[in-house]
Amino acid sequence: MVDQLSPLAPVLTPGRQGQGPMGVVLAEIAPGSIVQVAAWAGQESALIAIVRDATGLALPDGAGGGIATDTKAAFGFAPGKFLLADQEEGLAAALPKAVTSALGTVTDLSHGRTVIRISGTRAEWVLAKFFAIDFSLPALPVGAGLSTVHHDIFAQIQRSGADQFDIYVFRSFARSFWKSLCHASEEVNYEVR
Amino acid sequence: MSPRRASSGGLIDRSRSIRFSFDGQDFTGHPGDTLASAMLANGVSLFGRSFKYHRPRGVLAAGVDEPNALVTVLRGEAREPNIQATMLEIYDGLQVVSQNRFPSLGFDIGALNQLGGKVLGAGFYYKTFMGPVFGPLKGTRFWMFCEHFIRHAAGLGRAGTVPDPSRYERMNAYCDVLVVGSGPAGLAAAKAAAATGARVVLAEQDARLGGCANWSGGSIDAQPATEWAAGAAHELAGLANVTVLSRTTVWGYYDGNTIAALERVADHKATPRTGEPRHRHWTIRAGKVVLATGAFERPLVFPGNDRPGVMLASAAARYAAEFGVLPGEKIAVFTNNDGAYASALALREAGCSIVAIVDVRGELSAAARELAVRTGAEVLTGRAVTGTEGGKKLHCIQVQGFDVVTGAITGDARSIDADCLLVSGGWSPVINLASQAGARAEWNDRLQAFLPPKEAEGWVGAGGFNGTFALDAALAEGLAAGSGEAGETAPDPAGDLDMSPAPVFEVTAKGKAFVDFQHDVTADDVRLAHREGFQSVEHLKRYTTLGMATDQGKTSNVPGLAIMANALGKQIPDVGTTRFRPPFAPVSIGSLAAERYGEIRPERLTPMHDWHLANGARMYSAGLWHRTMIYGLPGETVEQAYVREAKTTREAAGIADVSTLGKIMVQGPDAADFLDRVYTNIFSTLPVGKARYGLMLREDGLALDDGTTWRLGELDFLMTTTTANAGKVMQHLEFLLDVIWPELRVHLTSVTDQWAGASIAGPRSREILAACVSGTKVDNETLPFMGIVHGAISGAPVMICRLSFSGELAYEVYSGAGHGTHVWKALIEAGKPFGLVPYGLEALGTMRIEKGHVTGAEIDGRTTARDLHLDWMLSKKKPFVGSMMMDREGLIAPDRLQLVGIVSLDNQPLNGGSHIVEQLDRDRPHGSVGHMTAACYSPALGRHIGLALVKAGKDRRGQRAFVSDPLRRRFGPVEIVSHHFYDPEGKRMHG
Amino acid sequence: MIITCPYCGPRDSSEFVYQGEDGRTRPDPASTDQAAWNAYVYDRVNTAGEHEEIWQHSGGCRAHLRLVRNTLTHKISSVSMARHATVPRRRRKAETPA
Amino acid sequence: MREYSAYMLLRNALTGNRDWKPAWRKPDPKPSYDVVIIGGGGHGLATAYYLAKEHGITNVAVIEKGYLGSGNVGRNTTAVRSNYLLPENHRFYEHSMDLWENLSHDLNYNVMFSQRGCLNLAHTPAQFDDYARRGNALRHEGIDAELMTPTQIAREVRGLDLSGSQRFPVVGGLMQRSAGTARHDAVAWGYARGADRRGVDIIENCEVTGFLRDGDRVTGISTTRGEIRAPKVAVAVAGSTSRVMQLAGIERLPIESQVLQAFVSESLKPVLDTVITFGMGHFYVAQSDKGGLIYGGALDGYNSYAQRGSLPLVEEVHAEMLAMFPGLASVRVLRSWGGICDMSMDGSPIITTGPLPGMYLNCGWCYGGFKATPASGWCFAHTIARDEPHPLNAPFTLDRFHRGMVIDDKGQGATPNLH
Repeated sequence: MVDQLSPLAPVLTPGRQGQGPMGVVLAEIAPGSIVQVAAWAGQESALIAIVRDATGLALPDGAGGGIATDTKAAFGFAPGKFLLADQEEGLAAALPKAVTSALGTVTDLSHGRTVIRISGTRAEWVLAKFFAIDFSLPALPVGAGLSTVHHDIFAQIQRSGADQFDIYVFRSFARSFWKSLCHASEEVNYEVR
Repeated sequence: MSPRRASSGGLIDRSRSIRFSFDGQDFTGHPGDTLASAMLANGVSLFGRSFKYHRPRGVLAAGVDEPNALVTVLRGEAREPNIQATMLEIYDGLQVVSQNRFPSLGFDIGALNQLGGKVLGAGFYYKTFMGPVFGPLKGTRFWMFCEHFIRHAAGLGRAGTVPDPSRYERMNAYCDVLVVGSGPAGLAAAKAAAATGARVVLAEQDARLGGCANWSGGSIDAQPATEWAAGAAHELAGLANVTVLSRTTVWGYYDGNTIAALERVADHKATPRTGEPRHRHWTIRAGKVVLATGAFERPLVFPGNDRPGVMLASAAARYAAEFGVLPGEKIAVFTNNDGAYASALALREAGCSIVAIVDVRGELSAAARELAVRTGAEVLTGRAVTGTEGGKKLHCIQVQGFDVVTGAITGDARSIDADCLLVSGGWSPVINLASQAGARAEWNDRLQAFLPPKEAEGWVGAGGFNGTFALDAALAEGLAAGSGEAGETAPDPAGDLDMSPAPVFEVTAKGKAFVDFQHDVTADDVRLAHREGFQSVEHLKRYTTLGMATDQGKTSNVPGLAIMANALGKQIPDVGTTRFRPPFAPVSIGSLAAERYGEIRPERLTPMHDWHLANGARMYSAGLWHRTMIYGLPGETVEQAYVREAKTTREAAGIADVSTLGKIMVQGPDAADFLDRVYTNIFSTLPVGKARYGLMLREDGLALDDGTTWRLGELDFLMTTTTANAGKVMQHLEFLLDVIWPELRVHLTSVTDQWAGASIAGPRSREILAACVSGTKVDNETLPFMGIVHGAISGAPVMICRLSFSGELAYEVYSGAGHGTHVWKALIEAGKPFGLVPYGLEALGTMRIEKGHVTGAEIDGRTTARDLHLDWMLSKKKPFVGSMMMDREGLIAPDRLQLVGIVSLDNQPLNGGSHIVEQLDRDRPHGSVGHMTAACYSPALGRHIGLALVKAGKDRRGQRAFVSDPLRRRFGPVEIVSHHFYDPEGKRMHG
Repeated sequence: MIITCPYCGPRDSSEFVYQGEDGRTRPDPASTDQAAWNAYVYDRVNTAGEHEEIWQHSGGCRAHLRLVRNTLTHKISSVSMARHATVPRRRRKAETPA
Repeated sequence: MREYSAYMLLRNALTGNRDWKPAWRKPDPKPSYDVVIIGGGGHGLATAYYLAKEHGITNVAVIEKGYLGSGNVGRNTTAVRSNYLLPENHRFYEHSMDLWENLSHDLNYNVMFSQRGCLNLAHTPAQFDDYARRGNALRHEGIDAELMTPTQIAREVRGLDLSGSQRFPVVGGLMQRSAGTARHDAVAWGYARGADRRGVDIIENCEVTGFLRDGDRVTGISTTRGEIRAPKVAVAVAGSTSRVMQLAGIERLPIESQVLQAFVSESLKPVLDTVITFGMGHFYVAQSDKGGLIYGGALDGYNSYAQRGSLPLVEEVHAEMLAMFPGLASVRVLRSWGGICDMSMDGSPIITTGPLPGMYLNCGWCYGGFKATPASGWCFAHTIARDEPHPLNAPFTLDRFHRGMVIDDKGQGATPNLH
């Protein structure tokens, strides 16, 4: 298979910016699969069951509910709609077999979204510069996801750890957003991995 | 004598010195000083010149209410004009200049304006400068001649013209309780709220927390108030659930308890830390807001009340207590209330001598009398200050008898030497934020002030904001506000000072008495406004400019209103109060633009963007996208490049990046039905593996967008839109699905970014594909016009649809965006033997003009399908969005603008935006019958051609006309022709 | 202004796009009642007070919402999904079962 | 009443300015008039003025709910221009321009109309062509317009960032030199004084509570200060149009009321001589004679009668300002306000007889109403006096929407928040 070329490739330079402790770490995680599954009204729980069978991830109920492991992630971002990510390729090919047209639809976004991970003690602070979202742990528990926007840049964000967030942006905006993110992180020192 | 630094006292750090300059002269101060306190400490009392009369002005206040002492801060080449000296913390190397003076602050020729005082009264502009009715200066010319000088005389500071290198940022915050103000009430509220476990934000506009606890004396919890405040601040700073924001002015109270605040993060620093912004714009969404914003002391209006050395009593006390600065040696006091006595005593204890206390009231309270005795001052009750003397500095005051009921002046004037006059005209609670939130202020007779309403949604008040001035009572209110429990409002304990003033705002005597200091609005101006009928509050403001200066009337609103009420013979509340609007205090434009400063919109890049740049592409903006204009060779002009690209494409092959086209997955059992409803033509009959060109109308029947839609599976369609309309079409479709037809089982997903698109066109394009595509054949049988196949190029999966925008045999090759560059390079490589060139939007535009295809220049929101010759796409077999609206009389009128082709007959280039006329008149162009939407040199035809929208254009085909472009002086004969210039039968693309 | 999206929770108005007055009736697609179509496309009550309207949460879940909002005060008294009859509630951590 | 002049100013100054008289009377309403105009804003007052001046109809009352000029005439960014795209619009606005040029003399009141030009910046070649289309359309009607190159722009506008390194470099601009600004309040006051001097009664603090009817025909109004009869009742209430018309039983109109915010910076020494609009967004700015930058952007985008704006739009407007003038970051915004705009479904106004007998309607000004004030009043007066529109306002009918004869300068269709 041909490897995907990241839109961040020319601008992502690993290293540390600033003296002293690093407030955040920025990295691209490049899942092999990013897939949207969407249920027709009333078919949400059936779809959740299929997601569990296909990925082993048990989506909690509740709007924005989600779960993340080291290699896989899933979360709701709109009524009946879920985003699934897997470090392996193949999810987009496998899921349509399980999700029948009576249940809902599957849309492959493996190339269409770029996933940027921000972690560290100041991750909430840096994200708060961009998004009008309450990123505190009680308001956005680990695993939970949401859809939001920073001016023209649409983003889906999952909290994948206490101090860690995965930001799914449209690929075409990724470089612009990455630059802004680095700029905003200068205040707290940051490391690119 | 001059103001000076006391030998001890204040909260400044005397162990360290800070050097700064004012108008080029060096001064020193200490950490903790404002520019105002440091300048006073250096004996400087002249800070600036007033707006209109250029009168010398000192410092009136000690905080955000300061109207006079405005300066410009220089930071390298960047300038920050109109900064209040009272809000500017000094730092090493600070450079400040005075403003609105020429040639110097000490000698300002603008002061000549004072001679014209009576002529330059309120509204004088409206009554003159109209000039003659005829002659060379008629119309607007005379006014504009005068205006030129007026403009240069007006204005305060000078703005910079070089880009400001400072960094500005924004921040979003969420909290349960936002406390605005950190005086005793605010600190008590924050502590109480924090104790409940709530998330708390405490915002204080000054550098130091504590507010009036830092200067007004008193004790809290058996310790001096200053120390209590420092302790409370320290405690709050250590709590995990509390965010303390000092140097942060809450300036906007928006809907839904959305609060805007400006944090001056680095204004007090010579250089900010790396990455640290100068200003941070906070948007705080608060469950509840505690308004503990205190009150402003009001000046009194009397002749000469603007002389440097006249200062608010509380401000003087603050300079002494907080900064260790004595504003004068021989201090007089002029008041209508007891509060000024405490200020006088504080100054006496700091080392000044209080020479006289002039009180308009005939009788004093016991508490005031006791304080007066301790100041050692001569107390002159039933008297008023009726004048001041001194040039740029106060020397003495005139005192006369005063009747507090009638306002009559009696007796001879007595001169009292004084170098500083403290004034106090009562207190105005700072209700601005509550007013922004929609609260209607209520007049309180006892306090002679507007108070906020008691009940409100979203916010609760505490302390001076409520008109509660006694310390214990303010603390109790703060506690109750912060904890959310109803507290008992302690009555003002007996023996406390009575803060309620006598209802005196003005002393009417000979001489200019200022109401609005910065805008030079006098009491006489207010009366003139009354006389001319400008009597409502808003008319008063607008006619006299009262309260419209940078201090926004913090010290002048109520006195101005009182003088108008007096003239009208009405009570103050009957005249009304103005509604306060954001911002509470001026806010830097940079902070509001914040992180988008310099880059207002993000960039959208296609997967092949870097390849384009590396291969000579010149880019331009198409919405947010960067798209290739041309791939220029060395020495080529833009026209040479696009002509070469288009020509080569038509003769051999060309490749263009079309990744920016909007792409929407339309999926579900009802997808085909849905497409039939939104497109003017039918899609349900489209076989899987085929594409079809579609047209959408708006609900009003006009054309919305066009594009091809590909049936990838029985229930899966890939819709493409124009680049510009991708978002609009998506929203249109989502609205229809969500709101109009919720029963349809269809999902829409934007997949624009999922796919990289390369359009490969030209007679050799099939050979090129055949050379590099695996897994499928691409011959005419396997891949007919509008057919779709799946295969691979250089190992990457691709989807190929045979469709053409250029009119040539052409294909769109879609690959996963992450494979886009890989596939693109493989195509370029495969195309080399066939003469393949990359082409940009200019060549694409040329070829589409030759074919007569429409784009956004023709689908401009005013054209119908018929105007664009797309009638053939309007299905008569089914209703669709717009079908019932498209045939209304105005939309089928014969003289509508219709699409035609234009050929230049003089072999000169045509310009987009030129008009078409029947009769050429170069000198007085007239009679436009339409305009050109696009133009190019056509390499295929060897002529200059274009498209145009022309009145009844369909009937004009074959006729001569003229292109008329007076803006660019291009006139010439043209022929109106069909818009299909090139291969009208479509043989080439079907071949 | 804060709009509480039934799915996403309270969000800033900047995430939403106003999509016009609700309560207008779009005629049946096959209807040929020109007056009814004209009224649907062009005519508005433009209420001063409690106003029924449609917003799209375009910067969030992209669902269309039906709001009742007072145009004199901007106070929102009701929000519901235009398409989805019920949506699950958003959980905060305190409510998440251990 | 006395003429204003420099001589009068001097004479009054010598007598301590004690002899100035009210700029207009404050009469009580009479029981009946020939014409009652609802709305004491710029358009209502101008209509009264031209009824008296051009048509000799002086038995006129202007009814204002609050204080005179309390609506959009006193809350706008003061730009005056006629550089519209479509002929119906630019012909009308050019007539307004003609009236503006002599307005101060006409009214004997300095409205400070200053023809300092209006420059629309273009940021892409396609936009430049669009402006060329518009400029040429103007030139073919004898209206002034010129295209400017970045070099020419740089010479005339200081501090403007034309650089290619910026996100949206300036590729050119369309200049209308006859455009400019005027002092907004003075327009209301000048028309009020002019109308009053010709006998018109201006009645402030008088709210309309209903319409008097004889069958379909409107025969007067009831107000908080009593009933007033008139054979002709004209409505010119901008953002309140729907509310007032509903009192007459007209339940639906092609109008939405929306908030538009505007801003004033602190006072600065001159930095900007012309009115500038930014093409990659929606932003316009001018500098007043007092030194404040006066600017605004797009609508907040939703229905509102609250005269209060939202924070996101404040941020958007200022971001656009700095994209154009990066040197102004440390300048500060001083005031903001929100006006209620009567947004029509095609972005163009309505000046018409009806929709009921005895009634006349003037609305749909979107946010272009200030510059239209003279022509709006002039055409509306003609329509009221003659019972038929002047050719200049004949296209601005109420039924044009249903008939598909919209005048859509921006091509946005029936989405008022995008006009």
